[in-house]
Amino acid sequence: MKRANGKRIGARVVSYAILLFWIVITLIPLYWMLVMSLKDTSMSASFSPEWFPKNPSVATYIRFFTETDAMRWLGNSLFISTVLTFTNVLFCSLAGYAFAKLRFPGRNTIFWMLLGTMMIPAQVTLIPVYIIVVNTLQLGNTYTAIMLPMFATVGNIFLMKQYMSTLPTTLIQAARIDGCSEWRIFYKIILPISKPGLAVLAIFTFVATWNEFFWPFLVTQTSSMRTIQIGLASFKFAEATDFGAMMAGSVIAALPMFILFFSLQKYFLQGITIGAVKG
Amino acid sequence: MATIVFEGITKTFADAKKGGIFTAVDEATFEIKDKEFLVFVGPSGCGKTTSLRMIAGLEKQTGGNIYIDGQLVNHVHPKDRDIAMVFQDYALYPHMSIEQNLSFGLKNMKIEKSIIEEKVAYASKILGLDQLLDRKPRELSGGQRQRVALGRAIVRDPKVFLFDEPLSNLDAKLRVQMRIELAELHQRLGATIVYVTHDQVEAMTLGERIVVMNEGKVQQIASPQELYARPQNMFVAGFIGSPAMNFIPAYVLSENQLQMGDYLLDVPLDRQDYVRAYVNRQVMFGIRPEHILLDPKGSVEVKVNVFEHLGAENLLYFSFNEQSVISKTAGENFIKAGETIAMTFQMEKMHLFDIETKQRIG
Amino acid sequence: MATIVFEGITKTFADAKKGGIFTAVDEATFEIKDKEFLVFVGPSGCGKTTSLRMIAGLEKQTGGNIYIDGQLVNHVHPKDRDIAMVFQDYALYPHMSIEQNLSFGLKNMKIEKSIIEEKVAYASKILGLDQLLDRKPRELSGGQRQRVALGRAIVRDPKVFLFDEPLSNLDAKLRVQMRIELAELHQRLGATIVYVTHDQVEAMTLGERIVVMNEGKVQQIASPQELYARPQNMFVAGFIGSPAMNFIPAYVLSENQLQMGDYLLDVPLDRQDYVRAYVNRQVMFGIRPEHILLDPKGSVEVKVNVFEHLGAENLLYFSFNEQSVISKTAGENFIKAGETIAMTFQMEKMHLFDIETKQRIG
Amino acid sequence: MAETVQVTPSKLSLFLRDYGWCYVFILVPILVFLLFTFIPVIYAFVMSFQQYHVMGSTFIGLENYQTMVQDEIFWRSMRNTFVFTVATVPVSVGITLVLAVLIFPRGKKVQTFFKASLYLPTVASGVTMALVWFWIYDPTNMGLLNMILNYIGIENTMWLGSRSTALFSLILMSWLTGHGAGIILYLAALGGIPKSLYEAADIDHASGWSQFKHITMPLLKPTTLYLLVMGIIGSFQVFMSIYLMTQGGPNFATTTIAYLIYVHAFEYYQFGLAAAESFALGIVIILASVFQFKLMSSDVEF
Amino acid sequence: GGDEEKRDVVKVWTYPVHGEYEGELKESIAAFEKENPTIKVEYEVLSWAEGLQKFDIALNSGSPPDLYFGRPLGKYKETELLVPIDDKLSIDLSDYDEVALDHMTLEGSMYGLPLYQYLHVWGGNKALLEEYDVDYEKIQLEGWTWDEFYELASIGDQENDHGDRQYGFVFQGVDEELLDHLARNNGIPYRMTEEGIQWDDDRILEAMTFIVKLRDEGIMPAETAAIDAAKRQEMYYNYQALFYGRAIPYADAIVQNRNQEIQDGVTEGEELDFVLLPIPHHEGEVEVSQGGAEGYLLFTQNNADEAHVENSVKVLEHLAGADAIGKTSSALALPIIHKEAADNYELPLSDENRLAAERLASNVLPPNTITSELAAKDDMFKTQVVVPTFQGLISGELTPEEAFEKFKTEAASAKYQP
Ligand SMILES: Nc1ncnc2c1ncn2[C@@H]1O[C@H](COP(=O)(O)OP(=O)(O)OP(=O)(O)O)[C@@H](O)[C@H]1O
Ligand SMILES: Nc1ncnc2c1ncn2[C@@H]1O[C@H](COP(=O)(O)OP(=O)(O)OP(=O)(O)O)[C@@H](O)[C@H]1O
Ligand SMILES: [Mg+2]
Ligand SMILES: [Mg+2]
Repeated sequence: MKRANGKRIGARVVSYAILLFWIVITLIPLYWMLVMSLKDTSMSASFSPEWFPKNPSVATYIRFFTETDAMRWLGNSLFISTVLTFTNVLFCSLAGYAFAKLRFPGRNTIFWMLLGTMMIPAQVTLIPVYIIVVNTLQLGNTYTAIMLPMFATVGNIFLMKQYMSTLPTTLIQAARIDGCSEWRIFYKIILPISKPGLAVLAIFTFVATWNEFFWPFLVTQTSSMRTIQIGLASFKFAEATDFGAMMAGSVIAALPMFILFFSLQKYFLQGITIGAVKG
Repeated sequence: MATIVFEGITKTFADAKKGGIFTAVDEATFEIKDKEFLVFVGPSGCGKTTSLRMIAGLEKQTGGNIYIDGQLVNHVHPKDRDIAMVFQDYALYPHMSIEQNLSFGLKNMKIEKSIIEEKVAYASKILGLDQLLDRKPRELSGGQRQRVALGRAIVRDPKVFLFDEPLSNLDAKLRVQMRIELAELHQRLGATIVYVTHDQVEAMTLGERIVVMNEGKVQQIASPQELYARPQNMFVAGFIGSPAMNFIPAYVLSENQLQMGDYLLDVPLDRQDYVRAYVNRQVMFGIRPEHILLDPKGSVEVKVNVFEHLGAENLLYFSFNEQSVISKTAGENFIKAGETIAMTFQMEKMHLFDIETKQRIG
Repeated sequence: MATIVFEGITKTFADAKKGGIFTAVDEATFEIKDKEFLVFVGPSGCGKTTSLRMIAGLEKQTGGNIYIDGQLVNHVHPKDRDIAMVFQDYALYPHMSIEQNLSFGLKNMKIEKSIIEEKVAYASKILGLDQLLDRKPRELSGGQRQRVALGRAIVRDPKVFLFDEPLSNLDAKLRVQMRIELAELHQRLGATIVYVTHDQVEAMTLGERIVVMNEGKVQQIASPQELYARPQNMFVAGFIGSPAMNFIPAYVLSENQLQMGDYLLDVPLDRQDYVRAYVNRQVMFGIRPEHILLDPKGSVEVKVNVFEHLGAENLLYFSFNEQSVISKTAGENFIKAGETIAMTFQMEKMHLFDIETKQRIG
Repeated sequence: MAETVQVTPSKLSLFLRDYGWCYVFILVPILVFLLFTFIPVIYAFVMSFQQYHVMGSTFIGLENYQTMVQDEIFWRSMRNTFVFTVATVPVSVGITLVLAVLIFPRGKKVQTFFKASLYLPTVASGVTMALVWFWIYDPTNMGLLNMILNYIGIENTMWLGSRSTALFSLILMSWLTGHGAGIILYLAALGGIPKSLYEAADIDHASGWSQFKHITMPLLKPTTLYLLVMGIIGSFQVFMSIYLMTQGGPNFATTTIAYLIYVHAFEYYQFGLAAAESFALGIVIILASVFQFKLMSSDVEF
Repeated sequence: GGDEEKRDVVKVWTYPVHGEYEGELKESIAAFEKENPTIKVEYEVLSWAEGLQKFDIALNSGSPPDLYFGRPLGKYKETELLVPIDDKLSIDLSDYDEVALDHMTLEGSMYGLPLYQYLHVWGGNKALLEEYDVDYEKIQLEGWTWDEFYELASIGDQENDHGDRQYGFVFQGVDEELLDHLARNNGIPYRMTEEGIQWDDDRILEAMTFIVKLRDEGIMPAETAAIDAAKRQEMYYNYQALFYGRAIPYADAIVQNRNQEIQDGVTEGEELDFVLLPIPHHEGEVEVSQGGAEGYLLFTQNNADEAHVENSVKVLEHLAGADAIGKTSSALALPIIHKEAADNYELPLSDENRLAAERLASNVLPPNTITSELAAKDDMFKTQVVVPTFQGLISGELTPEEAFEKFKTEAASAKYQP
């Protein structure tokens, strides 16, 4: 018994060591971002990161907020990401559920068509998409244009399909017997027991759309329509970059994701379906 | 009104590994009458659950038609069939409290809140769940979960109830109570009930008629008494009754005498007409354990191999004509293994079967 | 050698909604002997599964100590306890074929391949799973799944077997077979077996001793005969036996006479010493249904309310001293509801209980 | 048998009754897909047979495809892409799994800490990420990696500057970063595995490793499949890190097909050729994904 | 309100040319709109990293902006949406620097107006130069040869005060720019001419041999192949480089800024001063400076009408007018390419650096006048041959001879023949 305990403690030490190593690797960029944001070095052409902020100052943050449309950009990003998170959670889980749990003609064909097109690199479809959105639909410089292509993404559908395939099918059947409409089954049974999956989907979507740079950049023209990521890029000038303000902006831009993460994280881990079925 | 008609219903499953198909239900044709309490029995894996699921519309039959109330329901969605069901594996909603589990179906039907509360209170009371209403399924014992599954059905007021072994995980006492409640429920609601059970007492007490299935095929449909007294074939005979009927090969010496090993036994008068056709042939003689009586004046002398005391009754195991035979006797007679005793076969209770077709003779 | 000792074992669960704790097992102290076949019975939710899980180490007791083989195992990991278990909810590995489910434990123990194959073949044969070895659990019927769960335990050769209602979803015939197999297994392996069941026949036939639990408390531990003949308290008396013992309040007129309503009944000689202390007091009279006999010369005349024919036997329901009473009679006597009949109470089989303490008198 | 006369509904209405709502469930994503993926892909497909020009393209048949297969750099970048994918995807998914499994059994607080620390850095701006990695790969002895290697007596290496190490450097970078999302996903999936299976496995004498191999891994299959397929798509289409770190160099050592497509499309405006290359890449990815699906097809259902 | 709709909208896409550019642009546009009430200018400031791609997509979708910041490229012209402005201008071009105008010209037509002319130079660390008694002012005024450079740089190769290795010369090695600089100052001004690829000449071998010598002798870091712009800048700041390239005149301002920050305690490091230096030339060859112009280009959409194009030209003339040029050039410390502006604006350079900058600006090579077809081939040669070969050379995988051999055979191949 003693030995077994020793082994267990040893394993635990090793596992913590591995985790800590990884955390160091992943946290460095975050840390430097913070350190740099506290350094008011306006316009040095090049920038070497430092370990400890010397004379930390919040001037960069002030500059970020006063000299740009930062509030507007943050608002835009918040609006877009919130809407997209909502639509993706709703529509992708619906579709994922259909692909995972419902049987209907063409199911596999449709699914593979969806997945298959993801495999064509975006570089070549950019022009046709641009033509559709900007030239044909005349949606240039609108929120609609920014949001539409990411309204319900195939990757998210795939994610939900995979997640929902592990849910017990008899629950769905029980609900059908209980007189539930298919929509209500989804809403009352599937959604609640998929909470961990939905939380993951939500945070992924929010982060992805929040960090999305290129497409919003492509279809917006005015500063008032820009998202925070596009805004951040404007601190790069021809021969210099305002790293301080840019990093300050990055830190600010990271906050909503932090908040969302921590408010959702309790859902990430839940054995929700325990006790549902025997066998 | 809720009759259910199975018309040549077949259900097959792909059985990938064996590269073929597996037939779970095979050309089943029968009719369940309105307001009938019909019990399905049969060995494990014979297709009872599958049949129930087809009635509910959860499983689509491979062939044949199902009618409910005379209406073809092949394309009717489960929720539109007005059915309540207890799933064999419970299928409780894990994220809902017991109360929510019980009331979910009613809420779907937009029943008034006060009525829901009343029904849930009533059901949870008779199921002994009233202390557990706030718990989640994962915080219940096995039997409690089963009761929730049962409760979820009985709060409803559907045309048809489907019960898939709803009492299997309950203790004897509770089971008796539940049986009574279910019988009452049936009376009160007048719904058609289809009930799967492995418990013969349940089948016998609850069922107006019993369907015996085996390997996907319907073997016999009859009232409990009929099934017990006149099983149509050896399978039914052996399946109904516990311990099972004893089967002993017999040789028909004449229309009024059977030979089994060293013993000659008389055929009762009313059976002789049927036996006549089998004179000089082997048949299978069947007799239930409770029809072999301890009788000091009995003609059959046997050595007891095993003696089992079950409280109210005892089981005696002995060999007869090279078959192991069981007799069920009243609880007060204690006998030691190895003892030799005399017994009587109640020949008027005997059953005879054709050895080839396994069908009843007479 | 594998004795199991429970020493003041308590298990509580947080019961958040009621803001308190729920005691599932309450100060249980008992000893399971080496190679014993011990059966746990008790109403649904009384703590049987929880006790088993504590023996297995899957659940940590809140208080008390568990010893296996005299060794304190409070901190021993389940896999080091050398136990095989059938889970009430099966817990089959959903992604493994039946064969893999059965052989997984053996493979982990690095048993030789040929032996594994042999054992799996043997177990699947006696469980009737040999045609299903390639299937996944979800392609099985409920009873088949249960058999896999059982098979997973019986291929093993552990110090202790824990069976949690292993036969509840099987049909009567299979259950009888399995019972025999389990008895044989016990003989062959000489392992200690702890067995939870709701089936009294199982409990009576398999158990060397039976533990009766109620609401987390151990009520009585005794051999089946003892439990049946001398239940220690009203709970045990009412719980063991099906249909349950009839309880009728009685007034002790004298050491040799009880009054129940209009009837006076004699106290058997050997009980009078105990009854003496209760003269002129109320007691609870208990008698099993099988000890109320149909007897044309019987002293008790009653009107039958309900008559149930269960094949080998019948149940008669009638009122006696304002109590609903059940009598179990042999199968051949058909009686109609409403008929008035004479009966005899076998007073030498009677039980008496203190009304307050509910404990047995004598 | 049925007495009432049935009004036989039309086939279509039966079909809709049986499956109508299934299609409703997938309707919105399908519409979005048609408009923003399907039509553009078809458009690009047509483009691959054209000499693209804004003011009017000309059909040139298979010429783009011919040019493509005759281009030595195309094949080289195919090879790079392939090497990169094979080297990164399985390893990354493996690392993700290991990290998730190490975090999973920890207490709530510890778990949250690790989860957050491993996931949240994905929000750090790309610029800082690049800065960090340029520092790690600094060719002088100021670089982290060289510093470590110098310490054990290995000379400075020009990680990103040398043909022999550049691709490896990118691979190493992908091994060490970007597991956050996968970890979160695996953790969610781990939470969904019934505890009772581990209890059964404990009773079955399964060691920690055996439980991992025989319970955890198989039951995580759906998630693993997702991560593998998405990983394959992502790494076959890898572009950003190359654009930022090496621009395809040195000597095309890190030119991947996606980078080549970018170069052809935007440096040379050879959109037709880029489209042809995209479809070639698409087919490779589809094959690889189908292979993954076949390998891990059996669904897990409880 | 009502007027709003009738106003012709001219779209301008530009870049954050320098920190204050957007503000200046805004003012300038406001002023313009006041004068031209019928025109509305919508501008968008793109980001440097991805703006090009956005423009490429818009252009190839047939909807480019009317004015776009950049240089005229062959591929733009091929889309037929790039508009020549020669006959559309209403201003006098004589004020503009001729070379700068040439840079806005492609195959004889002018497509836009320059905003500034950039200048690529080398730099030195003033403190170190003074420490080693280098007469840098002379070099600034007269230029220097490879040998002179080599000798001076050799002094620089030692350990600096922090104990780090100090190099005589640091240049980024991830692209071929160094070879480009040396080739031009060894008598090959253009890689591609009407006769074909010129880099099959012994002079290119000389340049490569020289580079390898610098590296092998430790004057340049051995790791040059992996040194990028940021890294060499850092080495320069850290007193690890006596000379470095490539630099721009604006470096002077940046360095001063940094010095200020060091004094304020915001930035860590050692102050230094920037010395603007010419690119050394090979003995007997002419010194040329590296430079080019950028400005606004005129584009049209599928269906634009005459009047709109005229309006766009007006905006163009304004955005690349004297005032804009002056402000931008002075912000970027670049020689001012407009006479009128030159009188009004000062460059933020030390005197000596300003003189040097002005001298070098006059040396800037005029743009290559080859056809766009040839230019495309040149481009292809650069990405497919020069870059990989140079990377091989600088990382030590190829000898100068092998690299030269590669150039010769490739240059002779049909792909790159005019
Ligand atoms: N996680 C839990 N949280 C709260 N209460 C629990 C939890 N698990 C079990 N219980 C309660 O503990 C009691 C004992 O449960 P246990 O599973 O041991 O019952 P059991 O005797 O096996 O019953 P059954 O025959 O119905 O399976 C039950 O009343 C149950 O409701
Ligand atoms: N998905 C499936 N794939 C293959 N065979 C199946 C599937 N589902 C059920 N079966 C088989 O069909 C037969 C009938 O199953 P069913 O569940 O109806 O049995 P049952 O009569 O309810 O048995 P039990 O009493 O054990 O619950 C069984 O032999 C079972 O193995
Ligand atoms: Mg079943
Ligand atoms: Mg239990």
